[in-house]
Amino acid sequence: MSPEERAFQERVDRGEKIEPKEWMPEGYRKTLIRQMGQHAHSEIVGQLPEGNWITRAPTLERKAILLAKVQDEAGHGLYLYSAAETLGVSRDELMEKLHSGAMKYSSIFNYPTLTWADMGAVGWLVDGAAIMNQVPLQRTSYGPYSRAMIRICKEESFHQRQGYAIMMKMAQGTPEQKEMAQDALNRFWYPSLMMFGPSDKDSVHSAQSMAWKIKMNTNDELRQKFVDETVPQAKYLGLTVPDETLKWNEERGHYDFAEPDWDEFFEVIKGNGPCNEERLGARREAWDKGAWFRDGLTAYAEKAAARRAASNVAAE
Amino acid sequence: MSPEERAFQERVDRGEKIEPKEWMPEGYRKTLIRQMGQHAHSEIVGQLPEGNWITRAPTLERKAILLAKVQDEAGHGLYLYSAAETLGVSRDELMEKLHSGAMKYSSIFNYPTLTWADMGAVGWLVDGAAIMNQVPLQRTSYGPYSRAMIRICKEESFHQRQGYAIMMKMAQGTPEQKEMAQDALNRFWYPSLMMFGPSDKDSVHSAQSMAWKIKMNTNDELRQKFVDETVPQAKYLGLTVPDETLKWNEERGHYDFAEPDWDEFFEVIKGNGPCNEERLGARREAWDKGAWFRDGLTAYAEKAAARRAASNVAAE
Amino acid sequence: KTAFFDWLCRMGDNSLILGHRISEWCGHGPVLEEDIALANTALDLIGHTQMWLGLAAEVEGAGRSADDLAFLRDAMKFRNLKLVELPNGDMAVTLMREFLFDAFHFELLTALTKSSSPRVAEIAAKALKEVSYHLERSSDLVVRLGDGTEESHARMQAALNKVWGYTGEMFAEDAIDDAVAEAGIAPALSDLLPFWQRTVGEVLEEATLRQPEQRFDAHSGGKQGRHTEHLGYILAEMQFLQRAYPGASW
Amino acid sequence: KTAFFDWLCRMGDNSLILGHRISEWCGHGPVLEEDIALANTALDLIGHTQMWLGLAAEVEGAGRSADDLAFLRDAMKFRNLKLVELPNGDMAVTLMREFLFDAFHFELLTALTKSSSPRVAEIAAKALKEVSYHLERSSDLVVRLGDGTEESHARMQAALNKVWGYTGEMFAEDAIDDAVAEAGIAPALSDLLPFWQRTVGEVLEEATLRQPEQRFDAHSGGKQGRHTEHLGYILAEMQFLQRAYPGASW
Repeated sequence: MSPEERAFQERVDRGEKIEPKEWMPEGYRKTLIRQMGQHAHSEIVGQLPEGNWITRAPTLERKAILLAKVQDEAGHGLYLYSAAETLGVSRDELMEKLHSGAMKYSSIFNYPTLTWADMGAVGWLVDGAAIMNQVPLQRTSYGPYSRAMIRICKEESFHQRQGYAIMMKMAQGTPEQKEMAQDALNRFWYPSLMMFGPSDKDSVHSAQSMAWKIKMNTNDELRQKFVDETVPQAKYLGLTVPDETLKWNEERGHYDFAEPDWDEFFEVIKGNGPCNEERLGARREAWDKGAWFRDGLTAYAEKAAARRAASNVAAE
Repeated sequence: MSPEERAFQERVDRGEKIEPKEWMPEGYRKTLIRQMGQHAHSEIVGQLPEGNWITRAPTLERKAILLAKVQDEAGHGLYLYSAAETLGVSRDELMEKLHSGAMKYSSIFNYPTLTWADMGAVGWLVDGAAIMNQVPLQRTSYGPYSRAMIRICKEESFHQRQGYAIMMKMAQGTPEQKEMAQDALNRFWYPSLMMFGPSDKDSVHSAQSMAWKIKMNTNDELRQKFVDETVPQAKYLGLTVPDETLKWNEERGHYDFAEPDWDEFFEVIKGNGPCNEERLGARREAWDKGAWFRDGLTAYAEKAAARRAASNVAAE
Repeated sequence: KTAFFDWLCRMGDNSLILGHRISEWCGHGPVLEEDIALANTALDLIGHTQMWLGLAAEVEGAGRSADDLAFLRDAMKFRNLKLVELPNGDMAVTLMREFLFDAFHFELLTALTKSSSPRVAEIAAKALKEVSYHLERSSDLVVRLGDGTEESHARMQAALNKVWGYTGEMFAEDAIDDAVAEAGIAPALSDLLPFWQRTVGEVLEEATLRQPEQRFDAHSGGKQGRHTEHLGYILAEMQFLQRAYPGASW
Repeated sequence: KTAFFDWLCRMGDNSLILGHRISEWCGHGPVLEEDIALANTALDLIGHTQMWLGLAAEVEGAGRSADDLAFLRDAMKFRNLKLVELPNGDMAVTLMREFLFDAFHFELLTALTKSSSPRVAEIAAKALKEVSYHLERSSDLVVRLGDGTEESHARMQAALNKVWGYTGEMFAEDAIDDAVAEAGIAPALSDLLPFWQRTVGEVLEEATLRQPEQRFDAHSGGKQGRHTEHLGYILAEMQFLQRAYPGASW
């Protein structure tokens, strides 16, 4: 470790925040860009599965709540891209990497939303898992990232409660609604567990990321915490978690549970999930079809600047 | 009149059919092309207002009937373009004139179909008016046109009965269905009367067309016939024709009725109808988006012909 | 009173259908800021819908709720302008449609803050704050894109030509408009026209766009329940759950 | 018996949803002959739907009709393949999707003419006549467009790549398939695979198209009621009138 690196690590260890202009190891910067970019991409791709039900929301109130949520997600994307930009990478560069497939987004968004109950399940489970990941990141070592996380976490926990409220309505509703609620849980349970990533035993970057406080907990820790919190919630809803092996382990003080199908996980990552093509296709199309719009704004800004300059000259 | 023209007129007067390769006055040819082309265009544009309800037809049976009807209309278009081609104008040329706006289609198709009852009203009134126009044209002087009309009329009267059956169901259905039926009649009554064209007093080409037996009756005659037949049908349905002046005239042996709003007619013809842009836009788009398809088939046909020629040479 | 109910439905249905159309963009905007702004605009409009249709349901007094009005009426009973139900097209159409409506909406709500009905005045005041921002944003974008690249200019001009014939309906008065105007509930729509024309004229000029020569009132009837063919598809989608699961609670 | 009902719904739903998709082309085809052929194909498929769902309703014996099954089930209860609910895309996608299904449909119906259920055999015999023609037509067009211009070739290849991952579901057997196969009602789907592969292989070769390397069974679940996001929109549109006017007669 070079003296600079040592000093850097000591600052991190002391819980100091690293700020944009300060020295940081290249690996730290790169890992952060990857992680924050991926997180930002997830927010904007994450608009799609929920956007899918906005036009079909069953009441005006639910429609408004869902719109507000999707708007928040786009907002989170904006915070995160801005935070990533402090590391010297532009939003357009990151977008380009999303569209080319060079950067990923959370694979959960490659699953379809098939019934209204999925709006509940996504809020409850997917946002729930996201919060589990994000809460510790409020204490992450990189200042802008930490501050973005603080803002985001506040909104996410609101989203999760709204999702749970939808599930409650569905689980206590008509037999058809209850069936949809159970089906949504069946479909989203394992993909939600996958959101924490493979077991740390198989994760290469984890140790370094944890030392840098880019990652605050192991994947398995967070997954266990998620299961421990979610199972009682499911019981309260009167729904059955689709895992026959699920059992409270008195000794461990945790639930024992089945691992998700990691083959499926890697298939989805590779692009073979149910909606990979739709999701990335939708984003690419939005970007391509929006080119004239972005170009138009840029051209106007340039003209306006030129006009201002000219009138300044004239005024002199 | 030249001797040729006189001989031609005598043949027409005797009720002989004129066939494609035979001599005919240029005006006769031109008028026929315009009339048959316009009729053909009407058939294919006419697919759109009804196509609008195929995916929303209320029963499988109704869906099948509507599909069969729209298919028939495309078929009629095909007969008529083929008949027109015997006069030395290609289908593509006619299409091009449709898309450029140089040729028209029946302005009735610029009105929207807003409820399922419109499928009834279109069949009953629009096909009804079309038949009124077409039945006499079975005796028109141009052979291919006459034969096309004979085939078409058979199917159209079938369509009209199906339309009337839909109206019957609606008029005898729930209050909402009855309301839709009445509303459909309200919206389609005057546009149907317009289908016969302005009063003959204002029609320039009529006299010559009638002498040539391209046109068999005056517009006003046909309109009167339509009203006389349709009013009792409306009564039987328990619906009210939206014309307060409508009254049986014992002396004339006909119904007196109000003229449609001819200003509206000319506005629609000019392109300001409710759906002109949608209809023509849909056809243009279909044509433009289909270019690669048509080109592909042509290219294959050429390659296949070349391959056959080559293998013939090889076989010699 | 029937007139008041009908008029409130017009207000609510305009917000609902325009909000629906704009919400179709969610996640598909040309740039992240637009995704946010479009979702926000749709959200505002759905909020207004809740207020207008809520009041409409009260005024009707037949035990229907705002949701019943939104989700259980078929197209013939909808009272929105044809303008707001037009398909989104590209962003140029979406924006131009919104701008032309915003400019009207702003004048209308401004006048409504002085409504003889305190409830109407209250809703209008709330909505006006948001709609002022809508108008600011949409006119700004119309200017920038109109005076942007050649392509953005051409698209904005094409969009303007496309929707222009639907704008006249905003100012077309019928017996219902007359009745609410007489009761002091709402302004005479024709009184708003010069203000709208001025705003639109100024913005289009700055945007280097040409006001179309075609009639601006070619298409109407939406307010009386005679819509375009598009509305039926909107409703089929929007109302599916309420129709498929009658009586369920969400 | 439940298996038989479910299996009949699969047959009927495939026809219904593919028929629906194809009918979306009405009036928008690339050439008049296609308008006719597409409407005709959709018509045939709706006819098959009436027969299959009619029999399903009988077998169920719960007083439901074919129309009830078509118009009053929500997406989770639909049993069609994901392949047939994919959006139409351009004509290349529509055609390729149809060809890959036709080639399967033809083999399936051929086998079903020897079903132990005389009713099934009878329906299959009727449908087979039409489906033979569908296959003839779609394979002919795949060849001509695949071996047409550079653009038509590229489009057909892109279409093939797009839908390929959905074809495996046609041959994926579950307990229901096993049950009807055991009862002699239907063939084992896996037995049809080699025939399908041969037809598809030959046609693609003649069309100068490359069989994709990706898995052909990447996407499944439709037969068990887990669909793509597209089906919900299809049903919202298709079922609107029956949902909005329950109990009405049409």
